[in-house]
Amino acid sequence: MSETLLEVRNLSKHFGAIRALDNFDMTIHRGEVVALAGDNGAGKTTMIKTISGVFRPTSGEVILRGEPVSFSTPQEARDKGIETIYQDLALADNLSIGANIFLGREPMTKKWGFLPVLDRKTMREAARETMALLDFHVSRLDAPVSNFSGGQRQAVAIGRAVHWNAQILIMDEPTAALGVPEQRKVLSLIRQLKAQGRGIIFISHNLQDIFAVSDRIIVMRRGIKAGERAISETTHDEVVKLMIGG
Amino acid sequence: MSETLLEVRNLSKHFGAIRALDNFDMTIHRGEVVALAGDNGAGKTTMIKTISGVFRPTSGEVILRGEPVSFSTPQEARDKGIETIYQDLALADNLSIGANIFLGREPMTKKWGFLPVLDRKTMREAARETMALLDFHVSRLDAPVSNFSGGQRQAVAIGRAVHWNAQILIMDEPTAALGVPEQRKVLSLIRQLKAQGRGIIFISHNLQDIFAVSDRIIVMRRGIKAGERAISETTHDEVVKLMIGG
Amino acid sequence: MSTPTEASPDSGHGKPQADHADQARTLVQHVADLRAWLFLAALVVGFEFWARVSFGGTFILNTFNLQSIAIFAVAPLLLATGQTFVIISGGIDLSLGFIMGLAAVVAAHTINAVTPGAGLLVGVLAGFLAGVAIACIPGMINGLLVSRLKVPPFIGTLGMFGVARGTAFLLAGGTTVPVSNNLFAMIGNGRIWGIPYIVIITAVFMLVMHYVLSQTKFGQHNYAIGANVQAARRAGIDVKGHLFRLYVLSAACAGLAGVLYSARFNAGAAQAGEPLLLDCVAAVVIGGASLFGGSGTILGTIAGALVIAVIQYGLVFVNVEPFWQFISVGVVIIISVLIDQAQRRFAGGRVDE
Amino acid sequence: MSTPTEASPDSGHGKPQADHADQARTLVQHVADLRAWLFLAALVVGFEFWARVSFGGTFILNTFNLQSIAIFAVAPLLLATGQTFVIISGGIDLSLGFIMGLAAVVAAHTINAVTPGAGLLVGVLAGFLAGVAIACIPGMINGLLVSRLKVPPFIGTLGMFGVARGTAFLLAGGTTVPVSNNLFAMIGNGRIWGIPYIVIITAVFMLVMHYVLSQTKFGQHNYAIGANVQAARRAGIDVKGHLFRLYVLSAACAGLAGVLYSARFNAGAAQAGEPLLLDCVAAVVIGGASLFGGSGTILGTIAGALVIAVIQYGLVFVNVEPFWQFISVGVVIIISVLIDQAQRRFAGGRVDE
Amino acid sequence: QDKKFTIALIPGLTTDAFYITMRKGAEAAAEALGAELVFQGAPEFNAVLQVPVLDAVIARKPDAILIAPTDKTQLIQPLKKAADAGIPVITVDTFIGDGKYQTGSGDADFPLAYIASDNVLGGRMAAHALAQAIGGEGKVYVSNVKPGVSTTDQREEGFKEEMAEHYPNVQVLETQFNDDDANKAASQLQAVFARNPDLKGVFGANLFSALGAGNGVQQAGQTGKVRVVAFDAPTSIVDNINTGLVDVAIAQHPAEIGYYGVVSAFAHLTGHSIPTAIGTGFTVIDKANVADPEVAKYIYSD
Ligand SMILES: Nc1ncnc2c1ncn2[C@@H]1O[C@H](COP(=O)(O)OP(=O)(O)OP(=O)(O)O)[C@@H](O)[C@H]1O
Ligand SMILES: Nc1ncnc2c1ncn2[C@@H]1O[C@H](COP(=O)(O)OP(=O)(O)OP(=O)(O)O)[C@@H](O)[C@H]1O
Ligand SMILES: O[C@@H]1[C@@H](O)[C@H](O)OC[C@H]1O
Ligand SMILES: [Mg+2]
Ligand SMILES: [Mg+2]
Repeated sequence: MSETLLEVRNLSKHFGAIRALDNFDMTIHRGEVVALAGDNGAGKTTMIKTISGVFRPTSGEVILRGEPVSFSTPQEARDKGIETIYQDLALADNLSIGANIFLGREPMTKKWGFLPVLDRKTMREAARETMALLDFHVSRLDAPVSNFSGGQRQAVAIGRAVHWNAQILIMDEPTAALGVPEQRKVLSLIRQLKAQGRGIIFISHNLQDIFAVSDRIIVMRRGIKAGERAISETTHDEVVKLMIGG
Repeated sequence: MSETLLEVRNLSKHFGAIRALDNFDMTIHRGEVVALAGDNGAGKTTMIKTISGVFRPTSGEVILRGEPVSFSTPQEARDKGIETIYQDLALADNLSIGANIFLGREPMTKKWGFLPVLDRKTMREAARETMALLDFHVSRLDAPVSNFSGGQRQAVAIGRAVHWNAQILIMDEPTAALGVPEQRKVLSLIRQLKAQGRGIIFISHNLQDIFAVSDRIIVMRRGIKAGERAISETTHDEVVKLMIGG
Repeated sequence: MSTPTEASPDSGHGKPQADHADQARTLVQHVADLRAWLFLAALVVGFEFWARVSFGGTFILNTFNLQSIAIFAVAPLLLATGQTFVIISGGIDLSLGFIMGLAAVVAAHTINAVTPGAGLLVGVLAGFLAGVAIACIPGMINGLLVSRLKVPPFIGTLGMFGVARGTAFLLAGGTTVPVSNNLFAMIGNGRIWGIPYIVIITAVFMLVMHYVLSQTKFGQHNYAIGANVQAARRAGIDVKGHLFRLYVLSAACAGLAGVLYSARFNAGAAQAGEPLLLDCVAAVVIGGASLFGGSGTILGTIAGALVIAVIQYGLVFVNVEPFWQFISVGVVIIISVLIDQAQRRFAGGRVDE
Repeated sequence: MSTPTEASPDSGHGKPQADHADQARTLVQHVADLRAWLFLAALVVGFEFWARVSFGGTFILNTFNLQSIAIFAVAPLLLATGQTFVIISGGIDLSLGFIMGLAAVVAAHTINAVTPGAGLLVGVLAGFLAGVAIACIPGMINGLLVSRLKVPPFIGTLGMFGVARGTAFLLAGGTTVPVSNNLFAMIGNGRIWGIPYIVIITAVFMLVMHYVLSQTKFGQHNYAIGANVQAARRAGIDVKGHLFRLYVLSAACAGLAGVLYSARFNAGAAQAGEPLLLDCVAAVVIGGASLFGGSGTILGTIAGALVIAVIQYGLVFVNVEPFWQFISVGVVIIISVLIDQAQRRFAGGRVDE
Repeated sequence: QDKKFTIALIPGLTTDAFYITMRKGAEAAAEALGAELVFQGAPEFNAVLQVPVLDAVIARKPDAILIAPTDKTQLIQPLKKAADAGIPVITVDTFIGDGKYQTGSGDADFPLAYIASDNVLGGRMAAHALAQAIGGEGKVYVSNVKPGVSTTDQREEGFKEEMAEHYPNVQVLETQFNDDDANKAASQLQAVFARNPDLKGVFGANLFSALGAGNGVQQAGQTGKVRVVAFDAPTSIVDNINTGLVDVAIAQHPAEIGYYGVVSAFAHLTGHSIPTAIGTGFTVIDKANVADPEVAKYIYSD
């Protein structure tokens, strides 16, 4: 079995009386795609936000490459090589695609040989390339992302996460707003990332997509783990049964 | 052929130099589900926002039951029996589910026999029932919708649109965030509405869903109509081809 | 690969509830909603303690102090009430102070003009009417600017700040306008069972405004617009009409404040409300509203206004040096919200994000 | 059923471009970005016209007027610069005026203390340093309150308003503190090629601030935080650290304004910046920023501040009656933004929604 | 001599009955002398706001400037600009430097004249009146606008000096600043009274301080027991004195100040020499004399 990248032990997150996540365990290895499935409100988003430093866990541990970590901000998680695509995108609407991709890690260049300034050209180029990766060919590289369509914005969020060579990628319903060709692109991208040895958490309501790219599936129900299966050893039906607790 | 509910002629919407919608035509009849498909940025959302009074068309006509209409606000569209589920949901995050369902049409009751007050009980009950329709069993009926998960919020938006007995329902990717059982519920709901003689515009990137409920499909590409087919006379492949303009 | 684990299936009901909360936090939340009141209570207790220790007196068990604070709070409260509505909608009204001044001046002139011919009562009624009505004019202009012409509220009402100010001073001839009508003076300074009339008028008015905000469509739409104006518009709310009415309402509150000012001081002054701007916005924010809109209550604002009135009164009462009063008021205002923050965290509503 | 229609397939490239825009609107947009400057130009032309018609004089071809307006604009501009950063981040800083006063007083005291022993130059340097440094202390507290303790900026800085005010008056002993240092006076009132030194200092400072806002990570993060603080945080921006530095920066701007004030008036006064609060926020908003955060530029703010300075100066110059000046300033402020609105609509950016 | 002189009057602030009355007096003089009066000022008593107004006035090159400088130090440099441009400056109501002009010493002796009722003296008169009203002993305090306003600061100063020098049995409590808000001034009076039930009197150092303090006394039910001395005499003061809300008002003579200001400027412009200081007096108004036309003429008219 390949190296363990990330492990989560007994992780809980409560909102007041609501146990959105309750004593949850999971592991991801290098080169592995783990799908997280479950009905609406099962706790998937809460789970990954707790890993990525958005929420502080109520209790439990996150272990990264054998070391216990505790991210109090998403910055710390990013610095340790965890990139996340959030379900609600989390883009700065007033900034361009490039500025969003580089948000928090802006490239600099020197003007007149000495004055450090933002390297907008690099950002623009990277934006064009990253979007093209997903088959989006954008020309309005200086327009704020608020001017783009739902799927285009989804692509920006995906683009941002894949641009940085993170070891661990967390994707919360990345294809929900995408057109058919773009969905396929994203799936093939996931396979590529997997081949490069990254660990990926893939959240989706689309079982077909899950079965197409994942190695393992974890089904959540009301904040707990309802079951875990190797993809090769399970079926759509079994997964649905786990989801609804039947 | 059954009565024409809504007709759109030569509809265009430009954002500055961007022709998001260009000379678009379409018709919806009673008891018909028309799917709107197309790649990201094809102009689907722009199209329906232009019908529902969110955008003013740059040019073109909207004809409702034979009469030309021009909605300058969504209110006017709603008053004429057009309900819309927006891709970006459009919920008032600080209000409860019930308050969102009744937003703009709040029920009133009399306190002490004379003082008109908001009828929160009715709203709460209606919220519970409407959500249950979609298989969401919510107990936190006074919590603001910001406390709910992505799919739960999607359900609120759907619930709001179906609660009012509108003649025309416009649904912009209504199932994108929903779990498998909820997706099915929504599809069966659409069938039910169709049986009641409503006209429905259904936008989705999921061809399976489209083929499961629609009578007709209109494919958009770069703001124009790339093709229109009766579902019974087309295939996934043909639709995809139309989308990518191959 | 790790061994698949199984959770004991949730027996009982076939279909899981999408929502797995209970109602337990409601109580905690209710207390949290009262946080401005709690702080007010703490403040009062603090002054009481201070008064007892420093000179053996009592701060709160003293009806004189209660009356004084209540009267003090009248004008800021009325302005803050209008401001509460506006702030919940995501706007701000900077012109309220001078609309108050304008109303005070017009009420004074009107009463002086009407009383001799028509008598005390008619004079007073005319004054009230004229004061509130004149206030509605700038309110309507604010409303038009914000709703139709999409001028940002800050700028539209800042412009009106100047216009109302100039008009009020022009009408007043740059000075105060003395009123002569004994009934009016009586309303401004009389009391019944120890309660000043203007306090009673204000209390009734606040009750009505509380009703409007919490129990009517107007109030509900106000919250929705403040949270997400796009969503409100798409839901079919007549946002333009609402905003128009909103700014008229807030101006009317200022108008009432102006009339009561004239009654109390027996004179209308154009600058009557000028110093209240920051205090009235602060009252709303201390009361729990966010300047980004979507939240706030009249009850909270009342507590906020009383917090400010109690600090300012109390510091004089316990005899703090003048320049130190500035500092103390500042510190207490900050603390009032710090406690709010701590409670929110404790109540565990929206978290860290 | 309607007949299926077919659009002529998009030949040329196999895969459609997701995005079908061209760059045409950039020019229109650029003009729109200059709208505050356009309005400023219109205003100047208006006054010029008025001056010529009413008394045959010239408004703008008069270096004395230009100098006076430039000097007039120094303090509001410096405060508005700090305020621009804060407003873009979605906050507001109400304490800037009294931080300016505090810095003015401390600079005055310091120069008086240092000059006799260490000479003019060292005295001046010490004054600049002390003024700006002292300003950073309230800035740091504001920063801590807003970033760590999550106090809403309005309340945190309103508290600091009181604290800085009290402290400044305590340090000044309730009066103005005259400075005796000729070099300092020369900086405050001297000129080179007709340009006052303080205008040069301010211009250089604005240039640096323009650079910081538009060309550095700090500036970029500021925009992101103002648009969507959650997104900024998730993108890994150190929001807390940023906000802390932000409020220190804005306080430092006020500190510089205070020092220059003392230089110009040969005295430090605690109330130096008191009347500038509304004007400086208005300058930022007229310059195109939204109080909800996420937009605004230094260039816009400069235009906004100059608009205000030009109106106020111009109205006196053309001899409008004082009370009518209030009205005129109000109307002009509203018009400045109406034009902005009209242009936006014309430029066709974000629309109707 | 057919040149029509333009004389500018710049008050401490424009929204004050005192200065508006001063303007009336100045206009009367201007009309009598065939001069033109320009009246321009800032909305608040603050140097930052007054200086640009001064600059804009200088730009129009009036023949003379009458100004109530908002600070004795801070207005020196800005006024020097006028003097350097050859415009004679006369200060009214307030002064720069030490108020002693044309002495040939100091950098603030360039104005031609200072025409005013001395605010320190006014404060002393208020103290005297209040001390008399309360029988020379007991607790009093000053209700003041806000710190940093030279006129009102000086009144407070004079008030305290007078009490300290001549009324040892009067205890002057902490000053209370009301930000020119009558409501706050009233509340402060009530708080001071609540703490000091033996409070005997209050000095309201300007219009709203007095109006508020008077109302506070009324609210406290102490009318006639806590004595109120007001500075300035706008029309509303008549009522206040008649109803007993205010016991004594110290009226300055703003119309005279304005009148003499214009006359002095005109005299200078027409080549006459003028005195460097003209003191206009005060009138102490109380219930006994408020109806007397000789006194009533000092009520600031609107
Ligand atoms: N901020 C919050 N405050 C209170 N409750 C919350 C909050 N966020 C989530 N919840 C609740 O926690 C539970 C889990 O939500 P979560 O968003 O993790 O679900 P999910 O599995 O991602 O669902 P979906 O598929 O719909 O995105 C839900 O019941 C939700 O209502
Ligand atoms: N407000 C706007 N300003 C400028 N351009 C816009 C705006 N809204 C949409 N567009 C552009 O118009 C085109 C059509 O967008 P629209 O949202 O209608 O696409 P869509 O078909 O709904 O795509 P998706 O499937 O991704 O939701 C896109 O190129 C988009 O970038
Ligand atoms: O009331 C005041 C007036 O009397 C004066 O002389 O200057 C300052 C004002 O506040
Ligand atoms: Mg989710
Ligand atoms: Mg769309």
